[in-house]
Amino acid sequence: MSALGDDEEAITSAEVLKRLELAWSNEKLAPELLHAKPELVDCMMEQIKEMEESIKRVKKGDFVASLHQLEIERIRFVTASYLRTRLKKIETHYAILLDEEEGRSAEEPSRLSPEELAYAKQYSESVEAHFNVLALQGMPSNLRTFDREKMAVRSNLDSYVFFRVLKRCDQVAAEEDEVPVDLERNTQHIMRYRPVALYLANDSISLL
Amino acid sequence: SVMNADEVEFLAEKQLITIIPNFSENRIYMIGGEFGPFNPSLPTDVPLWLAIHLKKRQKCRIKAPEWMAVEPLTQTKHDEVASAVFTAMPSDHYMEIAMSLLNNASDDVPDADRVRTLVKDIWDTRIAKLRKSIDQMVRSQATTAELTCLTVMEINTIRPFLTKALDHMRKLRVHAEEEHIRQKRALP
Amino acid sequence: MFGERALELLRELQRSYDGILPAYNEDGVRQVLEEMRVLFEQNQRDVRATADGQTGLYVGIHLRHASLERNQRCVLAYIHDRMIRIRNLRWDFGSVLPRDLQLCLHEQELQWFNKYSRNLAGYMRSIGGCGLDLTQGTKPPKSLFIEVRCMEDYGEFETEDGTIILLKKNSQHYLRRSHCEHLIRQGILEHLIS
Amino acid sequence: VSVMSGSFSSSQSSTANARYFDIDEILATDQKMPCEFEQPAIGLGFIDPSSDDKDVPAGAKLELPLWLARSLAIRRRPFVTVELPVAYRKTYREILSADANVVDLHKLGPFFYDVGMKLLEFEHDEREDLSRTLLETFLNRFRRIMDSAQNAFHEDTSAMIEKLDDVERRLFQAGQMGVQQFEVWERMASSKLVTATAVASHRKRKRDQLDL
Repeated sequence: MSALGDDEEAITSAEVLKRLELAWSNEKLAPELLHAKPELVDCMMEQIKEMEESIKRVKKGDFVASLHQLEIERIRFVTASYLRTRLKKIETHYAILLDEEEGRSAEEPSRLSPEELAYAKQYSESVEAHFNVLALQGMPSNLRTFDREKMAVRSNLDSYVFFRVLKRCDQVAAEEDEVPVDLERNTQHIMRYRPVALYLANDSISLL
Repeated sequence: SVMNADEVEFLAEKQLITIIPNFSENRIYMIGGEFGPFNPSLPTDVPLWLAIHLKKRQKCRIKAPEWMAVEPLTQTKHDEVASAVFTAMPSDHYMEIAMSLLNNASDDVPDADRVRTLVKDIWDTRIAKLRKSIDQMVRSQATTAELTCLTVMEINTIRPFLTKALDHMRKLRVHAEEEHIRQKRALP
Repeated sequence: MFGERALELLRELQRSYDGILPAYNEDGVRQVLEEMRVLFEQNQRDVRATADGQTGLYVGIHLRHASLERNQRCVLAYIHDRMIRIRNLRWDFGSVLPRDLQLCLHEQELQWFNKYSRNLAGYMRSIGGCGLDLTQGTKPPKSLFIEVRCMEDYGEFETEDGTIILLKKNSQHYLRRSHCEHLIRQGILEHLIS
Repeated sequence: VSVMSGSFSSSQSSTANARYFDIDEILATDQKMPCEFEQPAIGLGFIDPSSDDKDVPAGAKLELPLWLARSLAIRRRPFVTVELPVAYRKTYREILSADANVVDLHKLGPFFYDVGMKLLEFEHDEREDLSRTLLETFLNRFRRIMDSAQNAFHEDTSAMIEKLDDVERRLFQAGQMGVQQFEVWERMASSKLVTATAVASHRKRKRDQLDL
């Protein structure tokens, strides 16, 4: 089956699931919101729907059907956990994410899926209105605005992460003033997130 | 950023394992791959989660991986104790696979009790080693370390602690370095 | 010292660390806002006096301004922390809060809760074109069916295949995991594992 | 006693606003600092409870919270000069470098490191020494925190925990959490679905109320 966009070669649902599981564990372990992969989620949801339709056609209590059902539960879990993890980051860092989204050029991929973007906007609006009604509007005139620059919660890109090298990474420096080293394929390291964020984005490493 | 032990196990449950079914069924087309056909007494490979599910319903025997036996594990343990660095484990998910089989299919694991003890010993040896290397890493104020032979489950038990410790140490270290440079500049 | 009352709001939140919410301290917040009003008005007077030629007021103006910002930060942190807790209530209790918890919320907080709840529901419905309940599936599933014990007299419950069972205190049942997870989360059923 | 005054070249590494809503940071910056007014503060006499004056005269000494001391001292022409709080002075730094493990950092200020790092924003000639003390104190205490966190089920660590500063306590908890979680998993108990946290607290709260 080919569920991904035009420029992607046809890939199997097993491969999509593998990618989704990888995206899940990376998302859980990364200190910032990673780029959205809505095509993976949509594809899996579609697969689940189809599978459930065909399960309905077989006899209740069918043995093979129960195997499919358990697999569906597993995929539901990983999808929900993945989106939950993202949603929590979106709520925490909404101001930064919306600013970034506004300054993004059309060629750059978005960190947020269309649904997440809509949610982030609603969340942002409701949070700032809440601060206004409860406190800011009762404050002196020069302190009445919600100052995003000052108050936004940023991700700590300097926090440490464990990772495995999937494709060799050349010239990585753990700190700016250190001698860069090459990270060989299949090795594992602990390092600050910032210098390897790029390699995570292009799938050269996976977080552990 | 946290991952629970059962989530690490979830990832390990994709590992393929050999079962000997006692039922007949055509090839099954699942979302995550195709498995079977299933014929009595004919071994076939399925993901660990599926193997355990079938085992619980008494639909198969599980063939424990070759490394999961007294002799190879004794050797693994011996090597681990003798080595100053971490040795390579026979599986990246040795702990999850071992516990899963020992807890759900112990009748399919020869010498299950001894296997369990050996796996625990290997784990304990490695965790003690891990603590020692963490202490060295922090003491030497290292900014990175290679941990190639560690498994995810091992990393997971230490992750919240180690990353927090290193985050804190880094803040203190960066301040100390800045102050040192400033002081040097201030001197005539 | 300025800022003391505002700090007290935060200490109050920290003391109640059982994971839920102390009642909104409307009076405390009002007092901080009042302190801010007084600080601000005095500063306006001092700024005018300085413009008229009086000297020596600048230390006070500066000190009061710092105090105003401190008060602002404390009050916003108070509201923010409560907001995060209220958000968590939505994930734990669902869209309807128990009456006594509702009473701990300011009217505006209750409105925010409802708005959050609606936005979240809207988002969950939009996932993958057919919707996915993110408050379910909290742990990796091990089996399709699980053994549960009922913790209270709950009443009738319709199982997956449409049969009605009676959930009585201490009764034990074998149910589809995905169908009763929410009852476990609500403390009505206990998941029994061998 | 070292006197600190203004500095614009303050530390780059602490992004001041990164934790705007962080309650611990707000509590940490309430730490009292001995200050001396360089200029009179007209009409502010009441902030000094020991005096009946209408104004705070130049030369008056009083304790101000860190957030305020910082704002009054870190300027080109400081309004106040600030002394290091006792816990960060030379005497204590020497005790810490002799044996960091015996010191009760919780008593020295529950936010020992966080406050310590903020003191580096002030201009004073003990900065380098202080920054080194902070780092070395942590390096020397680290192993003990790790070991007791990982063995916590087998021995009583409460006396040890009491002497930890806030950051160290979190670290200890994180260490315990990792091990505990693994042990629960090993017993196959972690797949158990449980009551949501707030629901469980709420039930407990109600039960406690009934018991009263």
